[in-house]
This record gives sequence, C-alpha cells and structure tokens, in this order.
Amino acid sequence: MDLSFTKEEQEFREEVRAFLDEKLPEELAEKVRIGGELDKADMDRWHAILNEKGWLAYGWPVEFGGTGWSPVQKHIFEEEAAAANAPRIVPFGLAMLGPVLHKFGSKEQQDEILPRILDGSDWWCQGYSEPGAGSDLASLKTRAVRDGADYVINGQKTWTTLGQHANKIFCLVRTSTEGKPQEGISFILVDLDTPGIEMRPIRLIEGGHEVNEVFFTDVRVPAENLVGEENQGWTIAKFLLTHERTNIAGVGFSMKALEEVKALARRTKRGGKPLIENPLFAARIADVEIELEAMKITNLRMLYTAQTQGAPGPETSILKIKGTVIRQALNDLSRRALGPAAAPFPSEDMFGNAALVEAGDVNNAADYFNNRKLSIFGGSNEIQRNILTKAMLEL
Amino acid sequence: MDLSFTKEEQEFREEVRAFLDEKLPEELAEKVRIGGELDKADMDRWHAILNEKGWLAYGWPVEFGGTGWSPVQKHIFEEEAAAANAPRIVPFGLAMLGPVLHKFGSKEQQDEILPRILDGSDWWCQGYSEPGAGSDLASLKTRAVRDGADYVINGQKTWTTLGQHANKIFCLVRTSTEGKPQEGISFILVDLDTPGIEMRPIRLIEGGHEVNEVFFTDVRVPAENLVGEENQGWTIAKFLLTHERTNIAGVGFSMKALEEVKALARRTKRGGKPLIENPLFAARIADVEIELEAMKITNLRMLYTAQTQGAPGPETSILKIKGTVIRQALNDLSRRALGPAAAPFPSEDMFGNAALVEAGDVNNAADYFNNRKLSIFGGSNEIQRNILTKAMLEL
Amino acid sequence: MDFTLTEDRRMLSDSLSRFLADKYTYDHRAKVAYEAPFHDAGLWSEMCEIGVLYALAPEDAGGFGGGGFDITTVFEALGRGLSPAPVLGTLLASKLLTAAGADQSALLDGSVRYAVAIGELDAPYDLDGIATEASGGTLTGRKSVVYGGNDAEVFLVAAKSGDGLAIYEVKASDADVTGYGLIDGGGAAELFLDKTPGTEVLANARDALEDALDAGRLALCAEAVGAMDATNEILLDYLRTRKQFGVPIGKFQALQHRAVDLVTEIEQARSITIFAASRMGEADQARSVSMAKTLIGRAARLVSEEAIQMHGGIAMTWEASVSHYGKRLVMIDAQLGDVDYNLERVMAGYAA
Amino acid sequence: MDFTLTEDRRMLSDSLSRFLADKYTYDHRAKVAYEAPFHDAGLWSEMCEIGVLYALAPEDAGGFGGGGFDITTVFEALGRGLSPAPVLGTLLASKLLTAAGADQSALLDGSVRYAVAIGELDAPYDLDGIATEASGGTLTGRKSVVYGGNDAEVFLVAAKSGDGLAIYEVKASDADVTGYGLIDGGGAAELFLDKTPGTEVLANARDALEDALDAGRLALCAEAVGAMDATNEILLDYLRTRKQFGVPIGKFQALQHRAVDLVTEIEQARSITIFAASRMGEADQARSVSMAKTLIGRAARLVSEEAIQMHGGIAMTWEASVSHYGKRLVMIDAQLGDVDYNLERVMAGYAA
Repeated sequence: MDLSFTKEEQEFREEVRAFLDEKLPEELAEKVRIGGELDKADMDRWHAILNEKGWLAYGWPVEFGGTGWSPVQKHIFEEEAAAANAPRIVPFGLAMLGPVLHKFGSKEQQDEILPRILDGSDWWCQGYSEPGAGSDLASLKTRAVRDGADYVINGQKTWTTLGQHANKIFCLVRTSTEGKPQEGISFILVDLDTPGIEMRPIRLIEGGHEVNEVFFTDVRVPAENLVGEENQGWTIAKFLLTHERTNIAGVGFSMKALEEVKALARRTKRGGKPLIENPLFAARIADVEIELEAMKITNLRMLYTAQTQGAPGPETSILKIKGTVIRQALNDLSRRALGPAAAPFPSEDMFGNAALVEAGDVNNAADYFNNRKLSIFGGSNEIQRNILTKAMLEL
Repeated sequence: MDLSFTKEEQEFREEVRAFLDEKLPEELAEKVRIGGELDKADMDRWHAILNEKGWLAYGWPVEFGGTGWSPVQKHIFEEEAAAANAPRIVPFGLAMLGPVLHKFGSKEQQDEILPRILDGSDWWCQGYSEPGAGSDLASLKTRAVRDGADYVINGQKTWTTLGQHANKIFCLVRTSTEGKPQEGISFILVDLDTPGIEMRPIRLIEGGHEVNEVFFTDVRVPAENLVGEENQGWTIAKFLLTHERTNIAGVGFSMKALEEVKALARRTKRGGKPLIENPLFAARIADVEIELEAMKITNLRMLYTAQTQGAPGPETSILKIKGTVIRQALNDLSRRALGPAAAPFPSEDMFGNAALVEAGDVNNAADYFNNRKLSIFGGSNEIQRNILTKAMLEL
Repeated sequence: MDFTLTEDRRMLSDSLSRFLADKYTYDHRAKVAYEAPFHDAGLWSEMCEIGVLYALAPEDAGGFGGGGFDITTVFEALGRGLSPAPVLGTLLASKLLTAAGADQSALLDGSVRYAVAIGELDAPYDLDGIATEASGGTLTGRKSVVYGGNDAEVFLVAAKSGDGLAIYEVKASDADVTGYGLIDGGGAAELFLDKTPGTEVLANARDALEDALDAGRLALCAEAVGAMDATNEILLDYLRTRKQFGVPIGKFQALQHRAVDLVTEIEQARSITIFAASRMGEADQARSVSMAKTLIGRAARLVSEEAIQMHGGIAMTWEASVSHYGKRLVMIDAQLGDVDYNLERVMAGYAA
Repeated sequence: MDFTLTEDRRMLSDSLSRFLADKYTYDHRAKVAYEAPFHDAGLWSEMCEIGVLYALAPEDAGGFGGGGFDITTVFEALGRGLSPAPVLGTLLASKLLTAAGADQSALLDGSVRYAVAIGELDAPYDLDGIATEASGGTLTGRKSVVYGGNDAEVFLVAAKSGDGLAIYEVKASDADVTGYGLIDGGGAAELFLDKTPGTEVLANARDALEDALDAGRLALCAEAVGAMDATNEILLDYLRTRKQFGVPIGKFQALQHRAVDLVTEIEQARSITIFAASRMGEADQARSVSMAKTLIGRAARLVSEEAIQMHGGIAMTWEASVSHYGKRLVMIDAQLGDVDYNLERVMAGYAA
C-alpha cells in the first residue's frame, strides 16, 4: 500500500502546474471559477494553447499526435487543470471521435480528420440520443439508407451538446431493421453544412442553451463517411462507453466546489454568526467532504487498476454514480448557503448594482438545477446500476 | 377540516382511561414500559381483565361478544392502551381467527370456538409462512389430503409467533395442485395435541424466543375443521391481509418510544453535557418527531376514511411502511443514546450490581435488532410497495 | 373529526383552480412568470374577484377567512397551478395590517399591491438579525429578496426602533427598488432605504411579525403540497406512457418503489400541513409550523429531484412542465426559513 | 502508487484468514462468542503464534509492524472472520506501552491478556469527561464497557492525575471486575476501582491516549470493511439462490439497485480506511481517522440493515450468519466514538 506518486510522476505534476501557471489566461480561469458561460472563442483559445504545447490530445497515442501519457499522467493533468480552473476540453472530437477513429477508422479517415480536430478546423458534436431512445439507445430510429455512393439520412437526434458551435456531427444511425435492434446500427460522420439538416436550440431548465435538437431530412452523405463496417455501430458505441472513464468521478471539480462551499459558508451569516459555525450546516459539509475524500481514493484505486491491468472494469460505474451524487450535494449546499439570494434568475442583477451575491460567489440555484443533468446524461445512474448489477454483482 | 374528537368520543376516551387507571396491574405496565418479556400468565391475566369488562374482543361485532366499536373508538382504545403501557392483545385468536370465523365460519364453528377465545380456553397461533414461502405465500407446500372423514397434513410451517403458548393453530394448506397456485389453498384449524405435530423454537437475532417452526407428519384432522370451502383459503388470507389495519402504524408505541428517547438523551451525557443539548443528536430526534407528528395525522386521515367509507383502502400500506420506519428510527436513537452501554447481551448484569443502564432504561441494542422484524414480518415493506404500485399508483 | 373542506372553502378552491387552469395555461405561465412583472398583472384583479385575498383576512378585518385552513386552501390551489402571482406578500401584509388594526380594504380588493420586507442579506430568516433602522420618520437599510417587491406599490418594512422592532409603510415611489425575476418564476426586489420616509404602522411588532411569518410558512407548505400533487401526477403519467426497452418505464420495479416512496412523503407532507393549519392561533403555532416547514423542505426537494431523475433528460428542458414544478419545489425551502432554521426551532424546546 | 499489500502483510492476512476459517467455523464462533469468556481462550495462543499481535507493534517495541496498514491488515481479516477474540484491547495496550517505552513482550506473545480502560458511563468517548482519579498510588472510579475486560489479567487505566491524565497498570485480581457478553459477541467488563492499587505507566498521557484511540478507531474501520465484504458475499449468494414468485429474488430490480448501492458504500468504506491508514503518524491523523470512522459508522449500519431487510425473515434468526455480521456491523459504531462524535471532530476544523 502506497498512496504516493513516483518521483517521475511528481516531476510531471510540477511540469503541468508550471505550464498552467504560465499559459492559462487569467480571464478564462476566472470565468470558469465563477461558473460563467464560456463562449466558442474561449474554448477555441484554450484548445489552441494546449495544442501548441502538444497536450490537447492528452488521451491519444503518440502516433496520432497525442501525448501517449499513462493513466496516472492523464489523471494528474486533469487534477491540476481542474485545480487551476482551466476550461474543460470539449470532449466530442478529442475524447470521443478521436479514439473511435484510432480503433475503427480507415487510414484515410485518420489522416484527414484527426489533424483537423487538433488544429481546431473542425468542431464535432454528437448525434446519439433520440426523443424515443434515451437510456434505450438500441431503439434508435434515425434511418440511413444506401443510395448509390451515398447514404440518405432521415430522422431526429437530440441532446446534442454545444452543437451550436459545431460544423460536424458523428451519428449512430439505423442501417438495418433485421435481427436484434443493436445489430442494425452504424456509425457515420456528417458535415453539418449538408442540405436537409436543421439544428434547433433546446432551452434548459435553468434557462441556458447547451444542447440542441438536430433534424435530418433526406440528408445525403458519402458512403465513405461510414466508420468501421456497416452495422458495426453498436460495437463502436459500447467501445466509447467504456473508454476514457478515468475522469468520470469529477473529483477535481468537486474539490473546487467544496472549497467554494466553505468560503461561502464562512462569509454568509445566520443568526448573527458565520453559517459555517452552525453545527447542522457544518455537519452537512463534513458529510460531503468525507464522501469526497473517500471518492478520491476510490478514483485512485480504479486508476491503479487501469494503469496496471490495462483497462478499467465495469466498477468505474461506481465513480459515475457516487461522483455525480457528491457534486450535486455540493451544489445543493451552495444553494442552501446563499438562501433566498440563490433564487434570482441569472442576470446582471446578480452581480450589478443591487448585488445579491458577491462577484466571486458561484454555484447559485441555476448551477444546482443545471447539474441535475450529471446523474441523467452520459448513461443515467439507473443505467449504471443496471450495468453494475450484471457485470459486478452477477445477479 | 376538524381534527378534534366529538364529545361522545372524548367521553369514551375518559371511560377507557379510567378503566386502564383502575384495572391495568402496575407490575404489568412496568414490565411493558421497560421492554421486559411478558410470559403466558401475564398475557392471560390481561386478557381476563379485558374480557371481564367486555372489551377483549374490541374489534368484534356485538353479536359475537364484541364491543361493536366504531373505527374511531377502536383507535382511541388502542391509543390509550399504548399510552398506559398495557400489554398488546395477542392477535391470533382475537384479531385474526375471530374475524375469519365471523365471515367464513360455520354456525357450529362460531358457537364452539369464539367463546373459548374470549375466556382464554384456547390460545391460537398461526401457520401461514413456510421456509420456501415467505413473501410469496401462494407457493406454500404443506399438503392436506382428504382421507375419509379427515384431512392428512404433511409439511412445515415457520415464524409461528408465540406458538409455545398455544394449544391450537390455524393453517393455510395446499388441498389442490390444479390451476394457479392460489387456487388450491385451504384454511384449516388444527389441535396442537394431534399426534404428528412437533413445535421447535427459533432463536431470534437478539437471542429471544418468540417464534417457532411447526412440523406436520401425517397429522389427521377432521374435515369439519375446514373453514369456508375447500380451496377458498386464498380468499380468506387476502381478507385477513386487508382487515384490521387501523393499528398498523403503531403510532401509540412510537409515541412512547419517543418519550423514552428524550428521557434517555436528557440523562445521558456526552462531552460533559446532556446528550439532548448536542445539536446533531437533537436534530436526529426532531427529524423523527416531525415524521411521527405527520404520521399521527396520516393515521387519523385513514381512520376517517374507514369510519366514513366503511373500509380502509390499499393506502394503509403507507402506514405500515412509514410506521415501521419511524419505530425503527426511534430504536436506533435509543441505542445511539446509550452508546457502548447498549451493547451488553441482555442479562441480569444489565440491571444488576454492575448496572450499565438504569432500571427504567429501555430500548437497548436488543430491541433495535429485534425490531428489524417490523419491516419484514406481516408483509415486508417491499411487498407493501408492490401493493401500492398496483393499487394506488396503477403502474 | 372531519378531513373534508367546508363547502365555502371547497368552492373557493374549485374557482381558483379553474381560473388558474383556464387563464394560467402552461405556455402562458412559462412566459409571464419569467418576464417583468413576473406574473400576469392583467389577471391579478380577475383573480382577486374570486375572493382569493378576502379569504386570507378575518371578518373583522374586512375579509371572510384568515384561519389556517383558509390559507392552506388558497395556497394549495396556487401551488397546484404553479401560480407566480404575488399572493404571499398579500398574506403577510394582511396579517400585519390586521395586527395593527389598520384599514386593508385596498389590499384585499387587489387595487393596491403590497410587499412585506423583513429579510436581509445577512439575516434572511431571523428577526434578531435585522439591521435596518428607523429614525425620525425615515428608514435606512437594505431589504433583500422581497417577494413581489418588483411589482408592489407599498412596502411594509420591519425595522429596528429603539430596543424593539416596528413596522413602517414605505411607498415604492419613495424608495430605491431593484426588481428581478426568480429562477422558479415570480418576482422579487432589493429595497434600498437611505433616510427614506416611512410611516409607523405598528410599534412593538415582534409578535405580529412572527405571526405573519408563521402564516407565510404555512402558506408555503400548502403551496408545496399542491405543487407536489401536480408533480406526482405528471410523473405517474410519464411512467405509464414513456417507453424504454419496449415497456413503459413504470414497469421497472426500481422506479416503482421510488414512486411509492414519493407518494408516502407527499401524504406525510399533506398531513403535517393539516396539523400546522389546525394549530394556528394556539400556543404551539410556531413549533407546529416549523415542524411542517421542515418536513416540507425535505419532501419537496426529494419529490423534485426524484421526479426530474425519473423523467430523465426531458426534465432538464424548459419545455417540460416538470422542470418548472421541480424548481418551485426546491426553492420554497429558501423562503421564510429553510430546513435547518426550522429544525432548530423545533429542537429549541428539547433542552428544557 | 500501489494498492496491493506487501508480501509480508499478504501472508499474515492469508494465515489469519485461514486460521479463522478453520478454527472459528460459524457454529463454533456462534457458541463461544456468547458464552464466557466470550471467545475461545484455547485458540488465543494459537492465533498469537501466527504473529497477529506482533504485527501491531513496531520493531523497537519488539514487534514487526505497528503501522496503519499493519493494523488494517489484521483487523480486516478479523472482521471478515467475525472473530470475537479480544485483539482490540491488545492493540490499544501495545500503543500505550510503546508510548511509555515499557516492556510488552508478555503482551505480544499472548501470554498475558491486557485490556485498556478509558471510557466511563458518562464519558464513553471523550477523554475530557474522565472522572476516575489517581491518588497516592491508588485509583478510584468506574470504567465502563472495557472491551476484553472480562478476560484480562492486566488493565491499563486512564485516570486524572493532577491537571492531566496518566495511565496506570492495575491487576485484575486487585479490582472489582464484572464481566459480561456483548450482543454482537465478545466480552467486556465493568471495572470498579475503589482505592485500588495502580502503578503509573505513563504520566501526561493525553497524546498517547488519543493516539491509541485513533489506532483503535482505524482498527474498527478495517474490521468493519472485512465484515461488510463478508456480509455482501452472503447477501449476493442469497439473492442468487433464494426464490420467490418463481425467480431468484436477485432478479428483482428494486433489490438489484439497492445491492449496487451497498457495494458502492463498501468501496467508499474501503477507500476511506486506506486513506486513514495512510495518514497514521501524520499531522492530520486524528481528522483522517474520524473521517473514516464517520463514513464507516453510516456504511456499516446501512449494509447491516439492508442485508437483513433483503434476506427477510431468515435474517431475524440466530441461525443465519447474516444476523451475527449484522449485529457486529451496527455495534462497531458504539466503540471508541460514534458517527456524531467523529463528525464533530471533522467539523472542528471548519470554524478557523
């Protein structure tokens, strides 16, 4: 038993820290810290800085322009980036399509697409879910019918995150209705400029615009845009589901959120005293802090498994469940700490003349409501429990 | 909206209170208060006192020697009896077999059996569950085969509460293997003196003896001991399941338990101060007290439905679920309040020379563990949720 | 014992529910609740004509109600209909004006909109922390998140006066008011007072303020019960109709048992609200109301979070009504005392 | 980073586990754990020969371990095997004797059984409340629920000495000892001291006592992890084999999801125990151990209650092993500081 990092890993951490210290723009970090909305330029800017350093594709093998880092190195990078309030790397091209192309893409696809992800020429988004196929992805209905050298796509996708910034989309589509529903699915790449595509914003519970619906009407896509074989889409989808799960616990984000809650509870008053001196509220904080401290180790244990045994197992679903519950609990505490001042609809009034919260205050009610998504999207916690039931408990 | 009782009901409450004040033996009440074990003589004594007053069969119609009380009167009686630390009335003859005979019994069965329940000549126990048929009662396997004027019974029953005091048992037995499993079940009365019956004690988790296993080997029972028709047993079992559910919330017992927890927390010390002044512990008490206050009203609301509409509906399962959770939470608090002193195995040491708890202290760890049964027996809380899913939520 | 509403209250409840269903349709509500003045001002007088406000005041104050069950009747219907109308401020104002023996006809007929300003940034729930001070006919201080304050003509302001607390009437036009919308719909305001003229309405007003706050807390409990009932109906409907893996998701036992737990909590919430309503005006009013608000705070959050979780992604959208009910249910806890504040009021009796 | 046990510890763990599985079979354990001396005294020296006690002391005290992970290795195996042997008292005694620089060879070879008497009826967890006093070479007071005290030859007693706390050695034969069994197996005693002769082992012993208690708390956490693992295995086996309504009950989704929640809590419990073990001897030892004991207190109770509930009636019987694991898991919380006590130690750092 040894929870410490090796000398090389510690040096690597110093290197990451120095880089973030020097290169992460202060205004970006502050925006992230207060939970402000990053626009496309912000995200492009951070991607470009990382790309210049060669660290943008930190999960990719060296041969494709990645870093070739070990699971522990990736973890250290993610931990330090979160601690420094770096923007999250937009995952659709880098963490999702990239690995799919590494494993299933043709040489042509790899050569053409991967560099454009790195240099920011393309912004990819995801076309997986449909209104009738959420947790039950296999029941998706969007059809792609072969017609000469093309596929013709008809249907609707939804929950397409940051689609408003994208010029490309990768989709799961139905190419066959034979056999089991899973067997007739393919993975295909689509240019969003293609005629017949309409993207509509979805307004979220707290009023923000993060996700979109995408409608396909007779959209013609060249057959060479297929990734892997026709009807191999389910295999690719499952590959993605188990890939890159080291950061799903979101420990770094929760650690930041815990610090914010404590700061807020030190400044907020109840009954004439700082809220943090109220035993009931302090106990609420302590409860979550203890869970988070445990989660850090649970995360490291699974990282160690990935490092020593190649791939993390289904038990990483535990990270998803508990990790999201912890982050949501912290959002809940921030909202409680602010009391009625958490309630104003996000607007200038919050930080303006009639400031209800100080400019540095974060995690108001809007964040709490928005982050209910954490336990729903990316495979709901119910789906994770189903996975664990089969794979870990063997029930 | 009016939560008060009528003048007649209040007068009735005074009458009950006066009776308990005068007739409930002090030593019985004290035994009940400290959670001591009542022996057969104790229970028989209390039954006789009630019978003399004509209140033993307080749930029976007048024509069978009962009180004919309204649901509200029954509730008042139960509430006052719990508050006075009266022993619970042993339910097997009075609350279970009695109503079954009222509805399904022959004139002869009614005339012969009911008076012997009232005067204490018979102590009935219950033969429902089997090792392989707990929640899934319909799968029971104990066979009763018709042979001339008799049924011959073979099989095993379990969880027979207080069977060690009984001379009679009513059983659900399989009389047919045709059709659905529910359709081949009958309800039959058995004299425990009949050759071929063996009763063995089951030692419970905390070490006590409350329940038993009963083994039947070629036990011959006269056919006239059948209640109702052959294969009508499931109907009778279901009738019993929904009958007499007004007291399932156990509100009176929880109210007593809450008072005990508070008394204990006032006397027990932590950090040099009474435990009740510790905000974390006080909050634990308050949480349960609030739930109990709500449960009192929920109970009255369902009582009101029973009073005005004849019978309580499936929503009474809510009383079972929440009522048991509350009582178990109170047991948990008593155990916590005592700390390490709750741990000694029940023995004389607990109240003897090296007394760890004062003679009046109750609800130690043994009670906590024993009362885990509340959410399991009598239709587990999972079964109650299944019932509510169908009958109330219509899912 | 009688758990039915009186004929009068049943009629009021029906009228108000029908009014909200007809006039505050889901689409209409979703629009007006989030744009100034954060309710439909044009419908205010129409709603008042039903008698909603008169039901909140006793007869000798010009109303025809004012009891615990009058309050719960009105607010349960408002909650079921997810109304953003600023009725809570009216209730508090009526309680204060009644205590002061002041005329409140313009309040009750709906012609003048009042808001009550008690909480402050550093003292959102407790009267002891009030820093706003009265001196020589003027008030100085800041009142925060004054419900309905964005659209009020008159404020009743709680302020320190000598050793005690008093209530002052302040005209909106005399004060610096910054209105804004709330995340769960409806409006509020920051009220900045800087030697702002105020007329004393009631001196030694601590008891009257606590009483008004208790009434407000009870109202919020009833509103939550109404909103929980509506949320539960939406959820059950969704569980019956939404299919995944070829069956309605309501067939999955894990969801079934969670749905059962929700109705259990809702019935407990209904019960404790009835209990608190029955104790209004009694010696244990404060404790009973705090019991109710504590249980409601927990139950409403649970119902919100579970209804959203069981809906899945669709509940994360503005378009889904469950998201708006969900927001309201959670935010009710932050009004007039949250779970911890009320739990401490319940615990306060233990030490003795 | 390395989450595997060293070879030495793995061997010790295997030997101890094998010993318990062979010698403390379920039936044997169920018998001896509840009858004086509440463990199998005949097996004590056999267990000591494995090196279990030496693993609890550092080399310069005559042992070959004494670190956080030595403690967790031993106690996790004891927990998995549901051992009633009084090893906790040995651990505490070893810590105190090490701090005193006293010879502990008779303790570590198992030839003399020690018990450590710290808690009192009115101060079960905190050192500040100790009322037992030392004066002129004698001790007066009462020590309550002294684990293993029923079968100890020597007591190490914490008592007030002037302004501070000191540790005294008291012979069992000199004191009034009432032993008894515990509901979850194993024994304890009330120790009545009335001008009972005692030899000072260590003066100014507060830090040493806190350190020993921290070690004890860590040990209890590890014991709980072992017992939770065993309970979970018993539960999963039952869910796979017990049939109701024609299918194994493990096919019911409501139970599946609850079983998943249990393994999640168990993994978190394992993690926080590893964390606490890694912090032994560091500045944040006390806080880390209290974090672990808090989480363990909650998790162990949840695992106990849920495993019992999902077993149904059979878990209510003495015959079922899950009932004995369930009792142990719940009662661990009451040893050396419960959830609330430890939570307050964690919170204590916040005010600063």
